[in-house]
Amino acid sequence: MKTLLLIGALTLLASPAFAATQAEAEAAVSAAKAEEARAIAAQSAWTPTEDALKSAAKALEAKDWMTAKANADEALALARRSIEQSVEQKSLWRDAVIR
Amino acid sequence: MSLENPASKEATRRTALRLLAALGLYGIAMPARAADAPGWPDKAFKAKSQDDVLAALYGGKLEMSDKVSIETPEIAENGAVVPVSVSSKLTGVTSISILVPENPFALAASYKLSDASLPMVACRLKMAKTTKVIAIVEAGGKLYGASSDVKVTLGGCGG
Amino acid sequence: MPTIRMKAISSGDTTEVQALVQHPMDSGFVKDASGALIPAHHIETVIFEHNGKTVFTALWGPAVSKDPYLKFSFKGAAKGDTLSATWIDNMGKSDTGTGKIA
Amino acid sequence: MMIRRLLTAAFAVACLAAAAPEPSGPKADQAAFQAYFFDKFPDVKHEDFGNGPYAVNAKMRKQWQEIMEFPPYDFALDEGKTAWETPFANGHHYADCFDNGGIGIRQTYPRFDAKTGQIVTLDGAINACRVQNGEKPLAYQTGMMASITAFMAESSRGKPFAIEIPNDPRALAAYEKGKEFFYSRKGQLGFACASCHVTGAGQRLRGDILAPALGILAAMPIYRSDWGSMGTTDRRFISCSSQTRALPYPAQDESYRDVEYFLAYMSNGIPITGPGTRP
Repeated sequence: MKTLLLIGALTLLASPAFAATQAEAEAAVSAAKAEEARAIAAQSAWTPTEDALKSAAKALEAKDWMTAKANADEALALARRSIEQSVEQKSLWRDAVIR
Repeated sequence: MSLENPASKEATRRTALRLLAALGLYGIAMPARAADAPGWPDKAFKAKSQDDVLAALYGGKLEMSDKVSIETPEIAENGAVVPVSVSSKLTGVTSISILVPENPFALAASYKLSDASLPMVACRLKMAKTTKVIAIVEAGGKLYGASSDVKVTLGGCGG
Repeated sequence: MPTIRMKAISSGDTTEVQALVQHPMDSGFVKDASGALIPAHHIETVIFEHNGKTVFTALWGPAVSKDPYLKFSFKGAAKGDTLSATWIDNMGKSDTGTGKIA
Repeated sequence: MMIRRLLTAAFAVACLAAAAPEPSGPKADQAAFQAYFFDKFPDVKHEDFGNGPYAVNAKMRKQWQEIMEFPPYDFALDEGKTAWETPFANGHHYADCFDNGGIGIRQTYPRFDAKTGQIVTLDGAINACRVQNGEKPLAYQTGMMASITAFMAESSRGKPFAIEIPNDPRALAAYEKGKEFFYSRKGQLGFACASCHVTGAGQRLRGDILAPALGILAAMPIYRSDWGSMGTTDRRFISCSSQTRALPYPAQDESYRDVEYFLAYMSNGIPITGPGTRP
């Protein structure tokens, strides 16, 4: 559900009024890639992040800056959330242990 | 799954495939291959419905009988591997066929028995979805049947 | 590696045969990782022979499970006899295997 | 005398007080873990936990028994046996790398290796053996690796898991890391191993019965109908990761080895049933 809302929000952002430039798209993709690299290093990466990054890379190739930026922003948000999850779990996992 | 649902491209595509298959055009996508094995009833195995299988394989009428028993699981643990066994109290059984009507092709397997055979067979079949399974036993030129229901659910995070 | 494994056990006059054949039994309805349909590739017939006589014949379509299994029984064989099985698939491939009745 | 007894009692009370809030350490973990499953499935015989979903669901058990009349892993077993008996190019065999010639030892893996300070799985030891003998390592998830581990597991059937955690801080650290991994929620779906195989054990998820974590490794490697082929512990871990939408780690990643160590230790006493078949 969260993802749906997020996609909705991103779609709004991606409307022509907010059309992205090549520079913006490339910056968004590299920011997302950097965040995902951190998630992978923390062993907490998610597959949907990878999918969004792949879509972003494809859109960049097709010079569809708007889609590239939207996908990259989604990937960034997912990567951030996945890192947050691993940080939360650093203490939360103990609650699940069978005692 | 309805044809009218525009969101379901996948469904439409699958329906199109099925239509192609139904029209017999499906074969053109296949690489050239050797002729069917001798004695393999091509027509019966390509039939979509129980009636068409009966017509192609036997040409006779099926009568349900308590002298035929079919055993299948109530819920298949995986539709890819469903154990099915058929046996009969009839004498002079010459063949046993197993139909899965909900599959793209209704006939799954057909067994030719010899004079030395006992009237029983067990095998493992694929089932695309929840379905009836029908056993047809041919004895003395007549066809006797029995059926059983199998619930098929999707596989996933298990084991 | 042989593609056919057989267990044939006799008790009295009856021999119960179980066979497992290694074969993909591709139905022709499944797609590979790239989304292309994997062509149908399945065994069509398996013939079991004892003393040169056919005792059982299986005719299979694509709905028979991968690495097919079959069980049947017949009369007239003795312990130590040889049973042979030959399969032919829709691509013209075939193999024969034998087993001793125990 | 009186004073002495009082002191002893006081000491005992002190010990209890110290331990009472949370008994910890692998031994206590194991006792609690096993008690949880024995309690959750009171009708399942302890030695049956290695049969996964079939131990806890009667209807599935019947289908399984039919399939076990001629199990689909038989071809893999044959292949594994042949490979086991075939010498490497240098004339040595797999048997030369293992205790007792590799027969009946599956239940002692994974092990802690004091030299490297790392956990060594059976699969890892097989590849180490190959490399040591000038052979290329095998791919971990399926194929020959599954066939050889199937052969080794079969020779160990009925032998209870006997995993040791030696008195070495690095071994304990690996155990603790494995434990943390097992209970940590991961992936976009936020599932931990424990979500499915502790809390959800015995329940249906999309048509499958979830196997209890206790004894879950005893059946490895497995032929899954869903895969239509054999798979090793790595293959199962990797598919579990993907199913929760977590990016899987490479086969034999330290995290996977540690969680295997933890899980196998939790299952001490449960007999090996592998190779197994699963839906």
